[in-house]
Amino acid sequence: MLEEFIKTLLTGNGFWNPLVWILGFIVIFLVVYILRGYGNASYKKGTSQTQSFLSGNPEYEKQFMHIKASNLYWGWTNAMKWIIDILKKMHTGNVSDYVLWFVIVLGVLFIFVGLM
Amino acid sequence: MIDNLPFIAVAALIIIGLYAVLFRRNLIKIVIGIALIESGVNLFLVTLGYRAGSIAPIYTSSPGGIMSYPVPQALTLTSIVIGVAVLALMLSLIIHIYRHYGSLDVRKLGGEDQ
Amino acid sequence: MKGMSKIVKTIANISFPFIMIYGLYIIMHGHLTPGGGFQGGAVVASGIVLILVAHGSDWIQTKIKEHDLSLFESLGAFCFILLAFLGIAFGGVFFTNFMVNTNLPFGQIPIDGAANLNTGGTIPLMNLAVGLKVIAGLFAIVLVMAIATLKKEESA
Amino acid sequence: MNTRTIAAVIFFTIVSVFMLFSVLMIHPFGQPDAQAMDQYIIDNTVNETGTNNGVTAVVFDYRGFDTLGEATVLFTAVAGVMLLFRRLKK
Amino acid sequence: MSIMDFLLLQSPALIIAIPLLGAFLTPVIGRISDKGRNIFVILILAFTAFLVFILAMHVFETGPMTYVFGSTKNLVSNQTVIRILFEVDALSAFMAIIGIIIAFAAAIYSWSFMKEETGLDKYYTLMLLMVVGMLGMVMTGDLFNFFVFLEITSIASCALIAFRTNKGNAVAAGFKYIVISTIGALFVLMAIAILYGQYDALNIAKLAQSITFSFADKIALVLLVVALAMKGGIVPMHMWVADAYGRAPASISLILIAATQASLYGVFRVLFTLYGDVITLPSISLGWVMVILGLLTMLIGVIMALIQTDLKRLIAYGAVAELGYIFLAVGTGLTVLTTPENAANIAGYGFEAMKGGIFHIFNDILDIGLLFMVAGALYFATKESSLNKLGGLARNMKYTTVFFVIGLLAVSGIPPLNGFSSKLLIYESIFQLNPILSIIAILASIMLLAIFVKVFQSAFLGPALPQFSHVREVPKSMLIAMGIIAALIVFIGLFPDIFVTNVVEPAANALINNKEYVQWLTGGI
Repeated sequence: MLEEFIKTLLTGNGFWNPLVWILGFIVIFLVVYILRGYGNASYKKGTSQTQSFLSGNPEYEKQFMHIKASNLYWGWTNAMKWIIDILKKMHTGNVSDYVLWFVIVLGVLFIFVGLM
Repeated sequence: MIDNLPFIAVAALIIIGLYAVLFRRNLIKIVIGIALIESGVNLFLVTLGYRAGSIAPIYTSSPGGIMSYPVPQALTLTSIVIGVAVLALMLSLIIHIYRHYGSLDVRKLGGEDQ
Repeated sequence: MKGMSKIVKTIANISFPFIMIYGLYIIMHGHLTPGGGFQGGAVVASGIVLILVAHGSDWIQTKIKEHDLSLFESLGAFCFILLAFLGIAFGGVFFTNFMVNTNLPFGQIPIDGAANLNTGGTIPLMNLAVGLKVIAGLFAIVLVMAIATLKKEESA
Repeated sequence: MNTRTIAAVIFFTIVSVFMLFSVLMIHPFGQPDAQAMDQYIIDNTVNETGTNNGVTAVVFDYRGFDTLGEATVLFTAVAGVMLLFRRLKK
Repeated sequence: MSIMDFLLLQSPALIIAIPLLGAFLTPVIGRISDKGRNIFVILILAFTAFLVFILAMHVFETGPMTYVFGSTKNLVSNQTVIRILFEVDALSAFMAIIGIIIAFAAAIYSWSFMKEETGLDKYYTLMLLMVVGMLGMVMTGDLFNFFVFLEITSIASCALIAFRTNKGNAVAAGFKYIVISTIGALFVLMAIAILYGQYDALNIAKLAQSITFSFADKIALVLLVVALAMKGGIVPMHMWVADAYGRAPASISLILIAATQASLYGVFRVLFTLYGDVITLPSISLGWVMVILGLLTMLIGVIMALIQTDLKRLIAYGAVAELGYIFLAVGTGLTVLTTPENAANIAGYGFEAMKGGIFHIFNDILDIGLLFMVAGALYFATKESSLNKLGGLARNMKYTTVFFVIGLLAVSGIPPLNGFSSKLLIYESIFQLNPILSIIAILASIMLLAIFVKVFQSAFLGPALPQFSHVREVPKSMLIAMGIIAALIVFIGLFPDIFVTNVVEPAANALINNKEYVQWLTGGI
C-alpha cells in the first residue's frame, strides 16, 4: 500500500516524485538554518542595525508605506504598454463585440475547414 | 431552387437575427435579433421533418397516407419553451439594466477594462 | 398596474371561461389531438394574463400571491418527476410508461384511430402535471414582471 | 467606417454565405433520405405508447427525458425572474 | 439484488433525478426553516456525490455504461437508436466527479457566505439546477439532450450571476452572459439539426458511426466546436468570462468554472468521439488550430490579468490563462492523432499530452476555485474587492492567508503542489511537438506566479491599515469549504501517481480510442 503511494509519476521521458523533492527541500532548509545561526551572533537589538535606512530621509508612518497594487510591476507594464493598449482596445465591454469575435472565429474556421 | 424556399427562409431568418445582434445598439433590438435566430432554427427543425404530401403524425381519424416526422416537431416544442424562458430572463435583466444605467444603449454596459 | 376601462373588464370576464375550457380541453386531449400540457398551459396562462391586464395587478394580488404560484409550480414539477420515478418502481428504468396496455386507468390501446380518452398510460397524467406547471410558471413570470415594473424602490 | 464595421461586414457576409449553403445542402425540401428512427416511431407509436398523437408520444415517452429538462428550464426561468425581482431588504 | 446493486444500476438516472427533486422541493422547505433548507441541500449534494463515486468506480473498472430512458427493451431495433440514453465513460465520470466535488464545497461555503442576503430559496434552487445541468451535460449520450442541459446550466448561471441586483455591473454581466450563451446554444442546436437532417439520428454513438465528412458535416463541426469553445471561454471569445466570474458571488464563480469545463468537455467529445473516425483525415489539421488558440488564451489571459486591480476580475483572467493549458495539451494530442506519419507517437507524447490536459482540468478547477473562495472571503470580511484599497489582512485572517498561499503556489505550478505535476506532463509532451510551445507555456506559468504574488503583496502583506482594524477571520463553514479544496490540492500534489494511473489514464484512453464508446451499438444490446 505504501509503495503504491510513493510510486513515481512517469512523464513519458522523465519522472517526478514529490516526496523525494520535499526531502531535498528539508535538507537545504537545514543547511540554510545552520548558516543563519552563524550570522545571528553579531545581531544586536536596539541598535541602529534594526532601523531601516531610506537614504537618510525620516521614516514615514507605517500605513503610508504600503505599495498599492496598481504601482506594482510599473516598469513591466510601461515596457509592454503598446500591447497592453491593443488588448485594452480589444476588451470593450460591448456584448455585440463579443458576438462579433464569435462570428470572426466562425468565419475563419468555415474557410479553413469548409473549403478543405 | 424555388422548391427549397423554406430552407432559404431559415437562412434569411438566422442572418437577419445575426445582423440585428451585430449592428443594433438598442438592447431590446438585440433581444429581438436573438429571438429571430431562434425562430429560424426552429423553422429549420420543422422543415427537416416534412415529407412531400404528408399528413400530421396523428392517428385520430386520420385520412391515412404518409406521415411527416414526429421527432423534429417534438424537438421544436422543447426549443420553443426554452426560448420563452430565455426571453423572460433577458427582458427582466433589461428592466434592471434600464434602472441602473438609465439607457438601453449596449455601449453603456462595459468599459471595465478601459 | 391599474385596471383598464369597464368595457375591457366586461369583455375579459366574458371571454375568460371560454379560454379556460379551451385550454383545459387541449391539456386533457393532448394524447389524442394536437396539443398537450405545454400548449394548453400556455392558452390558460394567457387567459389569466388577460384578466391580469384588464383588472390590474393590484386587484390580482388580493386574490393570489406569487410565492403561492411558485408552490403550485413546484407541485406540478414534483408530480411530473414522481411519475418518472414510478417508472423505476414498476417498469425497471426511469420514465417507463408502465401504465400502458394494463388494466389501470388510461391503460388501453386505441383501435385504429378511434379517439379513446382512456388510453396513453402515464402520458395524460404527465400532460396534467406539465399543464399545472406551465400555467403557474407563465402566470408567475408575468405577474412578477407586472409588479416589479411598478415598484421601483424595491430594487433601487 | 471604422475597422470594427469593416470586419463585421466582411465576416458577417462570409458566415451568411456558408450558412445558406450548408442549409441548402442537406436534402431537397420534402424528401428526407434517412428515415430509420422516425419511421420506427410512426409505425410503433400506437402499440408501444397507446397514444394516437405521434408528437405527444415522442414528447412524453420516447424523449420524455428531454421534456423533463424542458420543464426544468421553465422552472429555472421562473426561479430566476423571482430571484431578480426579490426584495433586497430583509 | 442488494441495495447497492440497485443504486449502481439506476445511478445514471438518479444522479440527475435526485438533485432535480431537491431543486423542486427547496422552495417548499425554505418556507419552513432556513437552516433546514441548507442542511437539505447539502444532504442532497452529498447523496449525489455518493452515487457519482460508485458509478465512477464501476466505470473505471469496466468500460462505458449505458442507461436507456423509458424502456428496458428495443434500445437498438435494427441498429436504430430510438430513445434517449445516457452513456457514461471514463471521461464523463471524471468530469462528474469534478463537478460534484466543487458543488459540494460551494454549498458548504454558501452557508455563511450568503447569510445576509435575501432570496436564498431561489439561490439554492438555482445552484442545484446548475449542478443538474452540469452533470447532465457530461453524462448524456444524446446530442439534443446535451443542448437541453446546456440551456439549463446557462439560464441558472445567468440568474445567479446577476444575484447582486443592486449593482449595475452584476446585472450587465448577467445580460452579457445570457446573450453569449444563448447565441452559442442556438448555433449548437443549428449544428444538431444539420446532423439530424442528414442521418436522422440524435445519438452520439450512432452519429459517430454514420458520419461521412460531407460539407454540411464540416459546417456542423465548426459550429459545434466554436460555439462550445465560446461557452468555454477560449480567446478571443473569452471576454464574458471576466464579467461573469468577476461579478457573480464567489460561491457561484466556483460552480461557473465547472460549468465552463463542462462545455470544454463538449468540445473534446465532439472532436474525438462524434467526429473521431473522420477527424483523422490528413486534410484537416484542427489540432494546430487548437494549439494556437491555446497559446493565445494563455498569453492574453496572463497579460490582461497582470493589469487588473479588481481581485475577482484578476482571478477570472487567471482562469482564462489556465484554460489555455488544457486546450494546448489536448490540441497537441489531436495533432499527433491526425498526422499519420507520427502515428506511432500517439502511444508516446501524444498520450502524455492528453493525460496532462485532462489532469489539468481537475487541477485548474481546484486551484482557481480555492482562489475564488479566498477572494470571496476577503469580500465577506472587508466588503472591499479593489486591490488598491486592501492591505495588511494577513494579520487578522491567518487561515485565509494560508489557503491563499496554497492556491497561489498551486496555480502557478510550484512543486510539490498539484498544478506542477500536470503542467510537467504538458511541458514535456508539447516540447516534443515544438520546443517553442513549452517555452511559452512556462513563461505564462511564471507570469501567473508574478500576478498572484502581486495580489499577495497588496492584499495580505504590508502594515495594518486602520480601516481594516475591525476585520476578523471568516466563519467556520467558509474555512471548512476552503480546507476541503486545499487538502485535495496538497494530497494530489504529494501523490499524483495514484490519481493519474487510476483516474486520468482511463479518461484519456476514453478520448483517444473512440471505438469503445460505440461498441455497445455495434455489439447490439
